[in-house]
Amino acid sequence: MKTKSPFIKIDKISMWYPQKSKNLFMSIREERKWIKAVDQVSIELERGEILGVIGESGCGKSTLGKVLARLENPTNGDVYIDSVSTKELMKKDTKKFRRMVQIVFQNPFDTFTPRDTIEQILLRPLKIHGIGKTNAERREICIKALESGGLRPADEIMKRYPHELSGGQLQRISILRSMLFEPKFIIADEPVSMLDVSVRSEIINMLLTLSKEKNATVIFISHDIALTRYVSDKIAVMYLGKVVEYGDSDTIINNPKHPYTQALISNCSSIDPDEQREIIKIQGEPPTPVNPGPGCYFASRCFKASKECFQKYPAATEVSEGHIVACDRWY
Amino acid sequence: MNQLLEIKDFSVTYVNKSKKVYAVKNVNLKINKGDSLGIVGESGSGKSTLAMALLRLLPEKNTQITGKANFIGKDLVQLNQKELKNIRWNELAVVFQKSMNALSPVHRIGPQIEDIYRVHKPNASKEEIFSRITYLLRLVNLSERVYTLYPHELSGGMLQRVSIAISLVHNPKLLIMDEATTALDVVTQGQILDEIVKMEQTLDVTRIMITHDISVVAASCNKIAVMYAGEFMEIGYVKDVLKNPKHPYTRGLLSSFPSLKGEKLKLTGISGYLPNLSVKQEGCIFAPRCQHATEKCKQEKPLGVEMNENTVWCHLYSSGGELINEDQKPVYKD
Amino acid sequence: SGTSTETGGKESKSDKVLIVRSGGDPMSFNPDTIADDNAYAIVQNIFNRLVKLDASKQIIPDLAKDWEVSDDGLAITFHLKDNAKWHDGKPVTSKDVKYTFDTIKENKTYYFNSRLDIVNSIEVPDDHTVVFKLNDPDVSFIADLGWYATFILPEHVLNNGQSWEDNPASKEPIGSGPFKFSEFKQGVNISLIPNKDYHDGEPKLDKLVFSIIPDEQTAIQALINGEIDVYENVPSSSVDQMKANGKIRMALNEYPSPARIIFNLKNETLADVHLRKAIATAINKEEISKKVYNGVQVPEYSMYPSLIDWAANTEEVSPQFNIVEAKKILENAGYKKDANGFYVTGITLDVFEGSGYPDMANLMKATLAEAGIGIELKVSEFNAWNQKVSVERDFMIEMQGGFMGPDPAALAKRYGTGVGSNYGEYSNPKFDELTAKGAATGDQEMRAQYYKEAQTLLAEDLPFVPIVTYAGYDANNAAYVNLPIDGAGKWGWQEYTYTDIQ
Amino acid sequence: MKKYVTRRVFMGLLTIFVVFTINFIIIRLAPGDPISTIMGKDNDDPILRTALEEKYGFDKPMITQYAIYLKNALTGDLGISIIYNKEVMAMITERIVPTLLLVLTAAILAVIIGTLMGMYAAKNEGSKIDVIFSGAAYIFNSMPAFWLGLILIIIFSSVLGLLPSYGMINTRDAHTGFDYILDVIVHMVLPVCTLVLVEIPIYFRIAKSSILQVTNEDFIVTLRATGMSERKIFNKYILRNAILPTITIFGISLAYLITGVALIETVFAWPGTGSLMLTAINQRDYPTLMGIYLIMSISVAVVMVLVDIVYATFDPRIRF
Amino acid sequence: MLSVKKNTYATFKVINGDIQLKLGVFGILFLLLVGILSPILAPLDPYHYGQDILNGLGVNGHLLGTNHLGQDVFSMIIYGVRTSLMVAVISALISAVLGILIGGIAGYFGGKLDLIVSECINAFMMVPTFFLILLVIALFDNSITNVMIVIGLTTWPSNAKLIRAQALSLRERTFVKSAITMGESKTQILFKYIIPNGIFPVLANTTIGMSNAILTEAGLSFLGLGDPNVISWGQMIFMGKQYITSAWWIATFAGVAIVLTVTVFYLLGDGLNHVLNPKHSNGKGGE
Ligand SMILES: Nc1ncnc2c1ncn2[C@@H]1O[C@H](COP(=O)(O)OP(=O)(O)OP(=O)(O)O)[C@@H](O)[C@H]1O
Ligand SMILES: Nc1ncnc2c1ncn2[C@@H]1O[C@H](COP(=O)(O)OP(=O)(O)OP(=O)(O)O)[C@@H](O)[C@H]1O
Ligand SMILES: [Mg+2]
Ligand SMILES: [Mg+2]
Repeated sequence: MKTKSPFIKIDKISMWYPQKSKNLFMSIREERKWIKAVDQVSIELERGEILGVIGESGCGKSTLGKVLARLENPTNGDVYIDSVSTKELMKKDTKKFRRMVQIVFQNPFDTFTPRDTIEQILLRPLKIHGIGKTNAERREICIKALESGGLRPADEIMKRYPHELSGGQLQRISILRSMLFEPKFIIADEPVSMLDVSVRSEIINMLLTLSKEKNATVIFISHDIALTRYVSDKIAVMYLGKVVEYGDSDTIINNPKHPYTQALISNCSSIDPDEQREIIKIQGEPPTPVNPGPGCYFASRCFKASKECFQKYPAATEVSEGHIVACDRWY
Repeated sequence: MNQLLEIKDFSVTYVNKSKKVYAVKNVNLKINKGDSLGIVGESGSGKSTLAMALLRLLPEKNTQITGKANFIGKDLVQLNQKELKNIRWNELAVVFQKSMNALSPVHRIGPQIEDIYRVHKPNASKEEIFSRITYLLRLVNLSERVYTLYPHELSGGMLQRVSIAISLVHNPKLLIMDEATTALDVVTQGQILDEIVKMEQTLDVTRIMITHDISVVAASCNKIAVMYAGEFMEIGYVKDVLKNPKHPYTRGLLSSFPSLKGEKLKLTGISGYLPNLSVKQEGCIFAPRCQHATEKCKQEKPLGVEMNENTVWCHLYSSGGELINEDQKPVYKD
Repeated sequence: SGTSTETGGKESKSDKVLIVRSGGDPMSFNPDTIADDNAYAIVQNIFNRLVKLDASKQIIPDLAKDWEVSDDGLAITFHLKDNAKWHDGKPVTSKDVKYTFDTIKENKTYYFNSRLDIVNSIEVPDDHTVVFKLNDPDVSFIADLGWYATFILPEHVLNNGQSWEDNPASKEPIGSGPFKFSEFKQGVNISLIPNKDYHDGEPKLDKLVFSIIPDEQTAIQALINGEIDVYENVPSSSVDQMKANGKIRMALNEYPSPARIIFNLKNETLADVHLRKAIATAINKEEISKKVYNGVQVPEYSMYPSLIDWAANTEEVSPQFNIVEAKKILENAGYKKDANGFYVTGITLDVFEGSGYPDMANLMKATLAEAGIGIELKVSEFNAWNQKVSVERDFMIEMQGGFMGPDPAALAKRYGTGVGSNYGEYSNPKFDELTAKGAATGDQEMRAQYYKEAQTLLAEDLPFVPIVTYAGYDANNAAYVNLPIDGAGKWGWQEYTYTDIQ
Repeated sequence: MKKYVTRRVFMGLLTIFVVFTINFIIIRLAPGDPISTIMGKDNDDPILRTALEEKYGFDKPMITQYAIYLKNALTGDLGISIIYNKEVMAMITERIVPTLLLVLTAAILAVIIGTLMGMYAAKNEGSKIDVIFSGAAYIFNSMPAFWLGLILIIIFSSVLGLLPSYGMINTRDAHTGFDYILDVIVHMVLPVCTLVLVEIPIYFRIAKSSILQVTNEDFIVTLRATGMSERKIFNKYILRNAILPTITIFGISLAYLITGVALIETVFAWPGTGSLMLTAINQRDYPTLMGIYLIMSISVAVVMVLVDIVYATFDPRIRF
Repeated sequence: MLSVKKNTYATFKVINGDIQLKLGVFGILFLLLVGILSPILAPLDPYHYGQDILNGLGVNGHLLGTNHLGQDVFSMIIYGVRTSLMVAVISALISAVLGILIGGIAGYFGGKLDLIVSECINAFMMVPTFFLILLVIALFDNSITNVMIVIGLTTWPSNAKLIRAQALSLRERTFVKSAITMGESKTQILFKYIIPNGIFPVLANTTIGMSNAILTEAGLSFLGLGDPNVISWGQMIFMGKQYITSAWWIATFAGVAIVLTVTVFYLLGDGLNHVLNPKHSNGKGGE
């Protein structure tokens, strides 16, 4: 379609975990069962774009994040950044990959080892990657970064241990540390869900500003659909490891086509008490991602499901420019 | 008036080793029959402490409770164990957040509910209990199949529903739900909230909903109380408070929630961090983070200012409820 | 009657039951396959030998009423008692004797087998006469017939094509002794009942029980509590306490088995006789005797156990304790003190656990250190020690005990050139010659002469140093009389035929 | 559940096999052999030694010996004791009964008494009795059992003369029938007391701490909120949940006891496997040693597996 | 008033909670001191065989009497501290290092390796250890070094199990994940993040292991399998056993010394567990 290859190309990436068999010996005989945490996800992103990923708990959002950051090796598929295969890159130059791709985690209280001071925590990665020549130089870099993030007085904060700082401060440090590498691709996995509501906005705004500054591409994973809409340009809706709908964030929120997206958004309450809620009920609990299929994974809970839905996984359809739905009955 | 619960000058202090934590400080609150009150506040603001103290479930050895809590003519603070036993579950029931641990893992669900039912109706027949429970289970959208299952065989959403059903076995007058839907995902939460609202209409219970998510309150309550660092900032009808928040804290809080639809407004939030609850602080507790704070705010605790049926604890307003200084109209800088 | 049927229910209190402590389970009830200390006390009461040892470890008649040695020393003739019967009523004849020793001679794995190498043939002129034809003269052979694994076994029971070990008859032994086998409870006890037809008269007891109590302390408690009656060789530490107990009769029982240290003469350091002499001089035997054995086992200086007094040389003996002298010996021999005041270091002493040996070794280590001789102790469990010392011969000095009676011929078996038990590999042709002469002579005085001379050689060469004698008190319930210990010259050691309640 | 049990049994078998092999190697590598014992203390005849080695097959390569032994063991034939010339299996069966009698009685008494004490202490946490119990638990937990046994013998047997000091039955008066049982019980008192005293603290502590822990669980708070009586909460909910760690500990300590009781058996001259083992070690009675070890491993594995299964029936979360 | 009573109760509980650790720490310090200062504290050389045999308490200036060889019991008890501490520390060290490495590697690297190792650990947990130790010590050399090594080699599984569980949960912790994204290597992570953060339960377990080591050594000595070249309490009991009625002090005080020492280690272990148990350190981040 497009002539120019996209900046980031997630190409049919899958992460299947073997169903845990606790027995070494029996696992050999048993038929392998797979938890398809992420199943053939393909997304293309441009430089500086922000993609929001939403979906129920357990649908594979975090796994997708981990696979993209190569914290887990995907079972299948690859990611290309500027047409460079990250799989190859990982093999050849792991450190370079690490500098290119960074991830911000959900729980700031747990992002740093409790035994080191912030200074040690910040200096280590710089040393590993050979940024700055002397420790003094590296310290300078860190102090500058902290102050730019509003953490003042920086050298006082550097002396503290993680547990002596608040969640908001820690999350800022976490983001700032990731930015030290000037990454091209940032994955933010629910970066504010553990934080007090009142400090969330500042963190979000900081993340947005920094990534704009560095022109980095961001994947923003969240439970909070309203927040995702606020943050992102594009939204991908996941269900049991599959992306079921993808498009501009406003399109997805205002005009969802996939029955699951429709249910999700209708169930999402707003702070506006006047808003008329008309929730779409879907039956049952989300099934486990153990050997799902063969039909549409959502079919068993879908209010629109027909017989065919149970037989073949629906193909992705572009219903309007850049709005893709994996449903045969989206109309 | 059909007042159900009135809390006056209610304080809860944790005494741990040499350290004291003033978790709830001199709060006042009234709840009428049929109300559904949402208490919102950030983590650590004392919401759960308040609820647990009302239920008298805090370990007596390291907590101090003072003040009054009149509940259907009795002061919950002063009740002895026997009186408490009679009130519990019959009149006052609770649903906790951690539904995963809300039931004994080694007993089947049905017998556990039967035991709870028999606490107040020791002679109830099995059939009677069974019919009551299946009725309640259906009310929260569960099949009677769960009766014979163990807790670990249910999902979080189902357990939460079971907990809700259990809380209703004796038709309590007041039901406290502490973060009862927080751990659930959007779809399940939406559905359960919907079920709660409907069920309430059938069963006629008064409900206190504790949460940090204002949208939950917006969707399921008619009144809201905003709590900050152990104190109430603002109490009133959901419609008034959310549409027209008076307290600077409430405003800041609301501006931290982006809206799902409509215009994308810039999120602002509140700068600064929660105060240390181990230190007793003079003046308005929010003053250190408040951009309108005056010297007075730092020295004097604000008294509740009644406006219509809402109450605001803020020095910005006169006792009549007007802004004392129009310039100080709480707006937030961009 | 005669089989081992219980009388049912509780036995009447008036029954005379004697309970003897046993240190462990017997390995087998066939007394001739292996040498087993735990079984030894028991089988002596079930079987007879040609001759036996009395409480003073002298040879006395058993099945043989008398015996004679031919002039050339190549034939020994035993005359059997004619009224001896097996427990099943059949008479004991010389054929049984021949069968027994012939079988042992055929089986290399039987304990007495190699000792029978000296026997050319066994002849039975009549039912009550046995003649051993020897290849070489050896009078000590008679004494050996009174030791382990020489019990006469019934041919008519055992000669059924099966080996003794696998023979079911070995599990329920039939002997000719004063008691019959009744019951064996593994780990608990062995019960014997009296043989009413015993040729030396019916035993006085109604029941003889060997109760298995491995732990010494427990056994002492049991004796004090009256739960057992006989405890042979009580630990010396309890002697005083038991002597003070009116219900217990204590009797000293001595054995010709002195504790000794043996030098490995293949070791360069120890090949020097001066060093050996110095070591021998620096051992405080008095202290050891007093502290470790409470004075029960007394210092031994003779190179042959002084208990066998006719054969022991009490003039030419191992040196007296004298630290100054020991140092002088070393100085004179050219040894030099090192910085810590030691003339010699790095000598190891291998000791096995038990019998107070580690204590003894510790005391020796202390006095040797005073004399400037550095010793390191190596204590192992007996079997490991045995492997190291006797099989691998990997030691410098070792400490051991071991029976050296009742005949001084034992000297040759311990220190003769190339002999199996000569761990230190001592070799002195003169000594070999003297002991050979001693064995070939029937005349006791002559023999004493030869052996005393041999001991003089030992005292000079010091291939070993005797430390203390072996003796122990037998603690017995005072209510019983005619216990084995009382039988010197009259009945066998560990034999209960005449035991009775006062 | 079935799968679970199979898995556990399989693991148990594997363990036994591995342990068995290690054991074979250790025993065979050790210096000394049974031949010395058979030959007697004062015998060093090399011809006799070779003859005996041939007879028992020790001249064969170790691998061959192992293979032969393994093959026989699989068919239930543990061989014949070299020293006692008796079926190892028969010897062990004879001895294992007293050991089990001692161990099981002690373990069951200890678990009951200890748990009751723990329950009491947990209910009255911080009370004088709790402090006394806890203090005593530390002391007895730290006590070498053999030492305690000695002290008990001195007090109750020597000084007071109340109880027999050794063995399982009175040798002098051989009892039968009911008297026999009574006699055995009297003899069991001291060894059982020793074991019980050192085992109680284990159950006391685990019971107390798990009760205290369960008491803080959310579901207990919920049950309190329903107004259910503390008694019922305790008896039905706290206990049932708090018993789980006790089951596990019971298994572990029972397994430990089965093998660790050797010391006590020595002190009290108890005719069990422990003393048999010690003698077998000293005499290097290979078949007996291997047999005991095998049987012990099997007993331990069986206990562990049984306990796991019991645990699974108590805890529905285990069944998968 | 009511609250006063509550207050004292709370204080009592806290002290009760801490008192174990306090007693444990002071106890260990005391033992260490005694161990270091043995030559100064002991009135006599315990390896000296004096003329006073089986003296009673206080006789001839022997505070706790003498044994049959004329050694001063009090001095022996004092020197015995060294042996006990040495056995405790070295065997626990071996056990801890082995356990931490094996468990840490298995837990952190996971996968098939972990399956194999954890099955091995499970199997090892089923091994009757005392029996094994006894066997090895009886059959091979019973030097104190061997005793320590064998105890260490047979007790690591519990440590491995603990650290493996820690590693399993730590490797899912955010700070480990974030260390990976910072480009740290696997070994760096194992030694910098996993082991230091997961070591506390092992520490507490190790003190318990130390008490068990002391008891095991005593048990071996009691069976006559102790090292005669050093003075140990277990051996004193073994030796004193034959004098238990006539010279009760030999075995009795050694037994008391064992009980006290082992108790101190238990107290320390419990105290550590107590303090490290998250349930006791309430209060969220911040403050
Ligand atoms: N290491 C793993 N091994 C096996 N299964 C896993 C593993 N990690 C994740 N899963 C499974 O993969 C699925 C997706 O998990 P994931 O954490 O990505 O969900 P999520 O969308 O991030 O959920 P949440 O919103 O709760 O964070 C889940 O069913 C989970 O159980
Ligand atoms: N047992 C306790 N001892 C001491 N302080 C406590 C205890 N429990 C809670 N606190 C403190 O009391 C304050 C109020 O806690 P509480 O749990 O009531 O807050 P919350 O509003 O329910 O928060 P969340 O939204 O996180 O549930 C917090 O600062 C907390 O740290
Ligand atoms: Mg996630
Ligand atoms: Mg809460």
